[in-house]
Amino acid sequence: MTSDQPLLELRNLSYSLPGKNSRLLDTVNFRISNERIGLIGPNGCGKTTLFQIIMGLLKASEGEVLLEGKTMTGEKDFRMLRSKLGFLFQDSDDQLFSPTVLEDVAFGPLNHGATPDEARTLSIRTLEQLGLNGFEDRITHRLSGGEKKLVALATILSMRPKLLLLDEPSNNLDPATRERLINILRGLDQAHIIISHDLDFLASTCTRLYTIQDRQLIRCKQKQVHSHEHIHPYGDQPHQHGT
Amino acid sequence: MTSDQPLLELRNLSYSLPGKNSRLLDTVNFRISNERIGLIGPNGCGKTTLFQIIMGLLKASEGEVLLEGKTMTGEKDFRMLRSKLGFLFQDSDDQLFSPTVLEDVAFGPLNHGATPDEARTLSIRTLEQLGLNGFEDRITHRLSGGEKKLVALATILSMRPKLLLLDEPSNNLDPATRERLINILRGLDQAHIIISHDLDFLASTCTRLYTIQDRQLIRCKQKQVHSHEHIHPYGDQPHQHGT
Amino acid sequence: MIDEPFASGSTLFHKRDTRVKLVGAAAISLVLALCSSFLVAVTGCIITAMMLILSKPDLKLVSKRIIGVNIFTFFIWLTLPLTYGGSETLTFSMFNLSMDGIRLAALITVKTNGIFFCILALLATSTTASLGHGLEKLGFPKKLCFLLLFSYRQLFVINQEYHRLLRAAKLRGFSPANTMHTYRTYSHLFGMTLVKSWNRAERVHQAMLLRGFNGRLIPLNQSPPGKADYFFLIIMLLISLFLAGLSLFCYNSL
Amino acid sequence: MHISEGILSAPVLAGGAVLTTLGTAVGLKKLDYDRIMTVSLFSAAFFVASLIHVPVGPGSVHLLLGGLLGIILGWGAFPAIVVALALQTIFFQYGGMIVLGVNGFTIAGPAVLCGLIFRPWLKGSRKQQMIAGFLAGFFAMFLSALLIGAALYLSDRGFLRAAGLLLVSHLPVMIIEGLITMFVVTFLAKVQPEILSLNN
Ligand SMILES: Nc1ncnc2c1ncn2[C@@H]1O[C@H](COP(=O)(O)OP(=O)(O)OP(=O)(O)O)[C@@H](O)[C@H]1O
Ligand SMILES: Nc1ncnc2c1ncn2[C@@H]1O[C@H](COP(=O)(O)OP(=O)(O)OP(=O)(O)O)[C@@H](O)[C@H]1O
Ligand SMILES: [Mg+2]
Ligand SMILES: [Mg+2]
Repeated sequence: MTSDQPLLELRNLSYSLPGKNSRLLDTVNFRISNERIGLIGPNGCGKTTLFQIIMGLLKASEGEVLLEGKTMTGEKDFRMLRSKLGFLFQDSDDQLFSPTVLEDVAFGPLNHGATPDEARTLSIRTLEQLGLNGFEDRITHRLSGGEKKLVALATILSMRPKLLLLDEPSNNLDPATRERLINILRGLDQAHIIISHDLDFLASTCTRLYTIQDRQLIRCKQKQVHSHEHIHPYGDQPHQHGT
Repeated sequence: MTSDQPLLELRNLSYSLPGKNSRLLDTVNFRISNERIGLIGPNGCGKTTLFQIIMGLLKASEGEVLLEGKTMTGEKDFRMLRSKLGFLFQDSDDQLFSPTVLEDVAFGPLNHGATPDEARTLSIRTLEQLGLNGFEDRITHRLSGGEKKLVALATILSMRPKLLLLDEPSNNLDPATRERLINILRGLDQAHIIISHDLDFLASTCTRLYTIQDRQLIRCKQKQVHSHEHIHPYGDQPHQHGT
Repeated sequence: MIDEPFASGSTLFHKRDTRVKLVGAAAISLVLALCSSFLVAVTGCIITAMMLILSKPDLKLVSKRIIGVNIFTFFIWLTLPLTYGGSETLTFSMFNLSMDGIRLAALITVKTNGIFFCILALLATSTTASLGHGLEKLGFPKKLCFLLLFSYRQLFVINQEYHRLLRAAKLRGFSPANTMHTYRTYSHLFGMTLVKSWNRAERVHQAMLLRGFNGRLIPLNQSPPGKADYFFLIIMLLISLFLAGLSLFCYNSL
Repeated sequence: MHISEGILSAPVLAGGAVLTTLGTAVGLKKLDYDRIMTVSLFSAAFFVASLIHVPVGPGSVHLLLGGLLGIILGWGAFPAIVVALALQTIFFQYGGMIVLGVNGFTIAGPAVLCGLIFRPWLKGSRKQQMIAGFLAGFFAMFLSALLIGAALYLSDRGFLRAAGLLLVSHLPVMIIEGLITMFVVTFLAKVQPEILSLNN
C-alpha cells in the first residue's frame, strides 16, 4: 500500500432511489485515510444512504467503492470490507440482537474466526475500554438508551475496524452519556466519519466537516466563523435552527 | 365557565420516574387558555413526560391537572380530556396505524360517535385544510416522513381539539415541509403548546416561550436578544447545540 | 409488562447451572405428570412447594401466577363432576355429581400445581437467555435455540411498539367493545406491528451481515457445571426416583 | 388455549412430543439462516398477540392467530409457535415442559395446515383474500380445539363431554379469530404485500 493510497475511496458514485428517476447522490468523489470527519446535512439528503452504499448494503447505480485501492465488486469483496469498517446504526435496537451484552460483543469476532475463548477475552477488554466493566451478563433489552448506544459501539470496536461510520451517535443521549461518548471517540485510534446534526458534538470529535449539497459530498470551508443572532430568550438552552 | 378560568391548568404537579427517588418535575404550576406557547429545554429534561402527564398517560406523583376548572381524577375524566386535547407524537410512526390515510383521519371522529359519512366528510375537509388533497387513499405506511407528520396532525385536527400538544413537530422535516407546517400552525384557531429544539420554528409559531429549569416550568423573558458565535463552517446548515 | 420477576435473586436455586435445573425440572415434571395416585401427587406437591419456598419468590406474584395456571383446572372442576359419569354419585339438590369426576379433578389440581411450583423454583429462577443456552448445551437443535434467543430479545421491542400504537388509538377515543370497529382496529394495530417487525427483521439481518454473519451461528462457551451443580442434580434425580418408586408401589398395591 | 401439565396420559404426551418434534424438524429444515430473523420476529409477535385481550360478549379472550402465522410462514410457523409456547411457559408458567409437545402440535399443526391450504387463495381478488383469511383463522382455531378435545378424550374417556363443551364454548372465539385474521390479512395485502410474498 503506497502512502498516498487512501483507506477508503469513492469514485464517481451515483445513487437513485429504487423507482425514482432523480438521483439522490450524483458523482460523489471522496477519500479518507486516517482523518476524523463529520458529515452534516438536512434530513433526507442521503447521509445514511451513503453509509449503506459504502458498506455494500445498497448498490450504487454508478461508480465505485475502493478499499485500500481495491475496487469492491461482488458480495465477497464487501464481506471483506465489512470486517474492516464498522457501521454504528441510528437505532441501537436494530443493532443489538443477542440476549446478553457479551454475546453481542463477541458475535463479530466469532464470525471472523476467533475461538470462543479469544472472543470472550477480546469482548471483555473492549467493554472495559468503553467503561462498561461488569456489563457482560446484562440483558441487552434492559439497558437504557445511552447504555445500548455504548454497547452497540462495543460490538463494532471488538472487530478492530480501521474506520468507523457512525450514524447520529449522539442522538437521544442524555448530556452525561454524550460527554462520555465524546471522550471515548477522542481516545480511539481509528479514523471515523460521523453523521450528526449536533455541531458541537462534531466540533469536539472531528477535524473536518463535509456536507451533502446538490447531491454532492462537499468539504466545508474550515473554521468559518459563523454567528446567529436572534431574538429569543434562554439562548443558553440547546437549540437548533431550521434551514 | 368564567372568563378567568383557564382551559388547562396544572397545579403543584410533581413527577418522579418509577424506581427513582429524585424528581423529574417538581411542583409545576401552569395555565393556558388560548395562547400559543413554545416549550424548549435540553434532552431528557422531562418535556415529553409533561405532555404524557397532561394526557393522563402517566400519573403525576402529586398535584392536579384541571380542564376548564375541573380536576381530572380517574381514567374516565382523562378520556373526556383526551377528546378535547390533541397530542402529536414525536414519532409519527407511533401514531399512524390504519392502512389508508382516510381511515386514519376518520378514526377519531368515528370513536367519538360520528357516523361513517360524517367522519368521511370531516376527514376530507381536514385533509384539504392541510393541503393534503387527494391523499385519502394513499397507504399511510408508505408516505414520506414529512407527509406522515402532516397526516398525523390531520388525525388530531379531525377531532376538533381545543388545545394542541405538539412534540417536536418540525423534527426530521425537510425545509419545504417545515415551512408548510409553520403556515398551517399559524392558520389554526386552536391554542397550542409546541415542544421543539428549533428556536426559529418556535419564534414563527408561538407568542410565549417556556422552559424546564431545575425541574420547574419557567416562562422565558420575552424577546431577549441572544447571539451565538462559533467557529464552525456551514453555519447555514441546520444544526443543534448540545447541552 | 413482560418481565422475569423471579430470575433475580441469590438463593441456591438461582446459583445453579441452568442445564442441571432443566434436567431436574424435566425429571420431576415427568414423574408428577404421569403419576396416578393421590399419595404421590401430594408428596410431590409438598416437595416442590418446599423447593419453591427455598427459592424465596415474591409470594404476591406467585399467587397471581397460580390463578393464571389454574384457569384450565377451574374449567375441569366446572365440567368433570357433572359430566364424568361413573357409578358413585353425590346428589346436590338437582345435580348429580360424579365421585370419580371429583376425584380426578382433585388429582389433576394437585399435579398441575405441584409441577407449577417445580417450574417456578427451577426454571423461573434463570433468565430466558441462560435457559436458551442451557438447552443448546443439552443438545437441542442450534437453530431452534437461536430462534428462542432472538425471539426473546425482540419480544420487548415488539411489545413496546404494539403498546405505543394502542396508546395512540386510545388517545383518539378508542374504547374496546363488541363491535366490528373494535376487531378491525385491533387487527390494524397488530397488522402494523407485524409490518414493523418485518421491516425490523430486515435491518437486524443487515446488522448481522455487517458483523460477518455468513449463515453459521457460533455459540460462546459456557463454564461447565461445578461440583455443587452435580450434587444438586443428584438430589433432583433422587427426588424423581423416589416419587417414581412410590408411584410404582401404589400402582402395584391397588 | 393450553392444556396444563398433569392432565394427559403417557401415550398422549408421548404422541404429542413425537409429532411436535417431527413438525419442528421439518420447519427448521426449511428455514435457512437468512430467514431466521424474520421468523424470530414473527415468533415474538405471536407471543405479543397472545397477550392482547379482545372483548367477546361480557368478557375478553386472548388472541391466538395460529392461522395467520401459518399463512405467513408456512412450515416455519411450526418452530415459531413452539418457541413462543416455550417462552410462555418460561414467562408465565402456562403449559409446561412435558405437555409442550401436545400443546405445540395442537396449535402449530392446524396453523401449518391452514396456511398451506389457504395461502394460494391470497393471490386472488380482495374478496378471496378476505375469505381465505377468515377461514384460516377460524379453522386453525377450530382444529386446535378439536385436537385438544381429542387429546383429553384419548387420555381418559370420561373427558368426552368436557371436551365437547370446550369445543362449543370456543365457537365465538373461533369467529373472532377468523375476523381478526381476515382483517390482518387484508391489511398486510394492502400495506406490505411482500410479507405475504405476493410480490415475487
Ligand atoms: N427504502 C426506501 N424507499 C424509498 N425511499 C427511501 C428509502 N429509504 C430512504 N428513502 C429516502 O431516501 C432519502 C435519503 O434517506 P437517508 O436516510 O439517506 O437520509 P438522511 O440524510 O440519513 O436523513 P436523516 O438525517 O433524516 O437520517 C430520503 O428522502 C428518504 O425518504
Ligand atoms: N420509561 C422510562 N423509564 C425510565 N426512565 C425514563 C422512561 N422514559 C423516560 N425516561 C427518562 O425520563 C427523562 C425525561 O424524558 P423525556 O422523554 O420526558 O425527556 P424530553 O425532555 O422529552 O427529552 P427529548 O428532548 O430527548 O425528547 C429522561 O432522562 C429519560 O431518560
Ligand atoms: Mg439518516
Ligand atoms: Mg421528548
